[in-house]
Amino acid sequence: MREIYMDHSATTPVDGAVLETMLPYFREKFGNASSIHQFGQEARNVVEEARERVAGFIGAKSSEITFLSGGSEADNFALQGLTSAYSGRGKHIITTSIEHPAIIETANYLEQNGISVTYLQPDKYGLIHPHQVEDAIRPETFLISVMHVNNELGTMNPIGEIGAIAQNHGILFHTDAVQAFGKLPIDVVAMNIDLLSASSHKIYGPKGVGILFIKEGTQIDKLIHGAAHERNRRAGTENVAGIVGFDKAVEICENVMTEEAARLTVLREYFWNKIETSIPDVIQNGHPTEKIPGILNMSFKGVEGESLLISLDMKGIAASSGSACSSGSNKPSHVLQSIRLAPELLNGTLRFSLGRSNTEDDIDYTVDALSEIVERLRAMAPVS
Amino acid sequence: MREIYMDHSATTPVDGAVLETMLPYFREKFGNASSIHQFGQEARNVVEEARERVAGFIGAKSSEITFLSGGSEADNFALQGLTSAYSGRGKHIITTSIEHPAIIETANYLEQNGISVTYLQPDKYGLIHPHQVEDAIRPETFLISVMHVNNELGTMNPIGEIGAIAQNHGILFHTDAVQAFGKLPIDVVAMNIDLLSASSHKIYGPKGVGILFIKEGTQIDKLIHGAAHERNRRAGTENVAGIVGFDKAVEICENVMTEEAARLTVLREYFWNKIETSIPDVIQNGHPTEKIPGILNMSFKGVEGESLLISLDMKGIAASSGSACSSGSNKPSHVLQSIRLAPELLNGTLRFSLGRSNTEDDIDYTVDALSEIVERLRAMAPVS
Amino acid sequence: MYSRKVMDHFTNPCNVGEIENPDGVGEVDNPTCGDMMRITIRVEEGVITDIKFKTFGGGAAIAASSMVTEPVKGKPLKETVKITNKDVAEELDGLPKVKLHCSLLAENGLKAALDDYYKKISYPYFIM
Amino acid sequence: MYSRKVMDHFTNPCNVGEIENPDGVGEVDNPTCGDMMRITIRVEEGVITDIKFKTFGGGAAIAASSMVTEPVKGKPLKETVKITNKDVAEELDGLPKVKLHCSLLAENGLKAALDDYYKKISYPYFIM
Ligand SMILES: Cc1ncc(COP(=O)(O)O)c(C=O)c1O
Ligand SMILES: Cc1ncc(COP(=O)(O)O)c(C=O)c1O
Repeated sequence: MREIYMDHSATTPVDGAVLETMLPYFREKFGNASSIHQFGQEARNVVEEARERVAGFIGAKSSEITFLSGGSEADNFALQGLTSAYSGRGKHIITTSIEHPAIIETANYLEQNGISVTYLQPDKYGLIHPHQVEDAIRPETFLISVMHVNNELGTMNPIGEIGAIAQNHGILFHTDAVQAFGKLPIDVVAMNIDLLSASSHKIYGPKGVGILFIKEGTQIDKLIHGAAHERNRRAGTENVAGIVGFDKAVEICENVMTEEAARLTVLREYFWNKIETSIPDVIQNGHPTEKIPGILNMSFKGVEGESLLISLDMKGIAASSGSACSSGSNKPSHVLQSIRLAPELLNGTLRFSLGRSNTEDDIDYTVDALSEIVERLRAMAPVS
Repeated sequence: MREIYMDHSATTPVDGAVLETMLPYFREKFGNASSIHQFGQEARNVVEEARERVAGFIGAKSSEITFLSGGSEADNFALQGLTSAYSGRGKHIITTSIEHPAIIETANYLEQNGISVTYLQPDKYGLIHPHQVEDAIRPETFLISVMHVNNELGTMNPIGEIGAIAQNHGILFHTDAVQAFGKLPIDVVAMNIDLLSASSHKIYGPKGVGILFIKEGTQIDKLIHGAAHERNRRAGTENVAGIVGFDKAVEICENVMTEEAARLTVLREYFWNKIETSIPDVIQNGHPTEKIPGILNMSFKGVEGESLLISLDMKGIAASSGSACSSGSNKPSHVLQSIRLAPELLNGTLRFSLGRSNTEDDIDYTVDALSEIVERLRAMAPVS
Repeated sequence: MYSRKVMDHFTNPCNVGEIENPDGVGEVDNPTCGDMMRITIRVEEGVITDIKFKTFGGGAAIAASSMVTEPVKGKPLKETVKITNKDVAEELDGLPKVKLHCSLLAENGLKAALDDYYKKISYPYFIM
Repeated sequence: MYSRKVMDHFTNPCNVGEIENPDGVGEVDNPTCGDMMRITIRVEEGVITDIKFKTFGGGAAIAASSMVTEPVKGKPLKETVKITNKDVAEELDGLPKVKLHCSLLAENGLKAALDDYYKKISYPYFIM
């Protein structure tokens, strides 16, 4: 059977060149980067080279990059670490209602511990407007955390403008850039970003690696305490092979990012045009222009999302309803609720996230399958 | 040049069969284990199989195993997560002065936040006696955390007895078993362990993976909040390839553990006998009998440890002074200070940790090199 | 995620559709997840001679709908009344925990249809 | 971790040893890391004609010891007085931050030896 993977926002396959680069670091160059012998120094060197490249990719200094286990840890480290360091001084955090659970749940946890949190509501496209951020600022606000690109809708927030507001008010600014990193140009200096989260497995790198960028001079407590790894920011033996893989994945993004973005934009438009002409009663979600190329989020009237997904899966097509993380739960996505999607559409939403492997041919196959499936399921549904 | 790796307590090379098992999970079976399509379900299944095996290996249920990024995260999760869940109820933790920094630094951090901590001092062999634990218990004690095997000395604590004391007093018992797991039989039920940390890269598995065993019914807050991964215990896309590798590494340990322990015991005795007969003024540290087979910790009078290490390294021999993690710092190891090693020996200590690759021949070569090096460095030292 | 049996019933559900002029109609929904079900039955001399369902819902809801209708056809009403969501889930070789409520939808749909029939014939016994 | 130059000096240090009946002896130690150094010098007509060191310490300490003695031989005392630990670290192509104090040990060792010499000849100038 044909296999078409259109769930690149959930995770990506490791690029062939990335895996190739990683291989020697499992069995030959396997040293602990903290050891002073040659095995250790070899590991130390590649970790520092990786730090250098990743830093350069977002306009940071290498000393500002902390390697850790992924996007969720980065988000937790940012929110918990700053809250701990600012305890007694800062009591209010501004974030949004469309953040990834790694931010929302952490903010909820901090709320239980005496921090107050404002969750800004996006407009119907999933966009957060800079004036909303400005209006929410209070004297005791110490942190603004707004995601760069929303993982369900692909909507892109005006991070540079929000960063400028934060800076004007002397407030820290964190952005969860897990879905933007490697897909859009990011410059932490120009955008006034103080902290930024990114994850390797979303950009054809291995799972289990990520970074938190922490601007020089920022006071932050550790989340994972212990030995003085990562310039005393994050304890734990460095995942050398993972970091080397992340490094290579970033290098590839540097090279292909612009051209891939253009290709995926064309592909997504092609996809949507075909859908619109072959399937009735479907709308596209997300911002019409402010969005990343790869994501196409659609709601089908009168069809349930999971049934769609399973049916697609049986035809070898991998997509997602909302985020991968909320699958297995029955609640409609908090993002779709935040954009106030009509109730009858909430449960009929699919996210296709295109990536390097996808072709026009994949889309033809998918739309054919999808229109057949939608028709079948609609026929099965009671008329309401 | 010959390469002899004798730093297996710092990290180990990934076993060939382990890497083999991991490979398909980078590019082919790369799904996000939370996705409901086949790519995701394939990943989900192997993660659950791994959980099953790892649980079985220590007599736990699979629902009691949380996968995470390594030993340091496991230790932090245990201490911080319990402290948060018991806030208001428990105010005192008992641990030891010879724990890994992942415990000591976390305990220090908790102390800054109003928890009081007792750091038990070991005897001169690095052993913690059960009665010390019992004597330190206060009404407000909610947690005892004592490491199973010390990473510098190899000394093995009487975990079962300490677990029994904890249980009698209705106090939680955590053990950092990073250096014991895969080397000694562990039964969490028989030993009354409530929480246990282990790390993959110490047992010929990949770096960046570990577990925290959490006994059913234990109240613990998350350290890394977010999506409901790992039965809502630890957010973050699962490192599937890493977990699969850890699984395979555990399987191999199951098969070779007993016989490898016997082999390493013989090898270590051979090593020590050769040292004693070829190098004057050297003592062995750690417990004479209660220790794991692989570790040989020695102090050389009148020689500085780093010089020894560098000189060995130039001959292709990788060893460590104290723990890998404290290298780069100048402070003598807190473990050696805790066993009250004579000041003139503190700085002349080496740890050799033997593993699967080491042979008698390696030891012959090492002892020859070592005696030459010690002689040269002693000649260079001022007579004091 | 789902058992083979759930997948079979999802792919080829039995008794999909709607009976014209049915003797009983059950319409139920689950407000939390938005699932909806409509069951129509034909009853002749105390026996369900035909049953059809329409369901809006996920894999479990559709499979459970199919599963609840299957053993009912040709059975006396009295027996079908005893079918519970546990039976349905078991017959499907189990359902994921978070999807168990979908089998409840099926049970309730069937009961609502029976109920409607009893109401119509003014039988003094209500199931729901 | 260390520069090539540090490694060279560590492997083949210059001027290791002890001068018999020296004109100046410097003995210094670093209590935090336990490093110790002993420098002996021979001085003839205001010029250091021989210098030897013995050091207990890590790679940086030994390399710095070697490096501090090297340029001194044959130099007038007045010039050697100006050597600082910064010079030593630079000459070694840099040292890791945590090891910088080792170059201070070398500077202090040399100064202690010069000091001792000045004391012996009752010169009214003390360096330390
Ligand atoms: C006893 C002990 N605990 C914890 C750790 C930390 O484990 P990891 O390096 O996987 O974070 C180590 C090793 O570094 C260790 O030896
Ligand atoms: C926006 C966003 N933030 C955070 C995460 C979490 O990243 P990770 O899976 O690496 O923990 C994800 C993806 O899962 C994401 O899409």
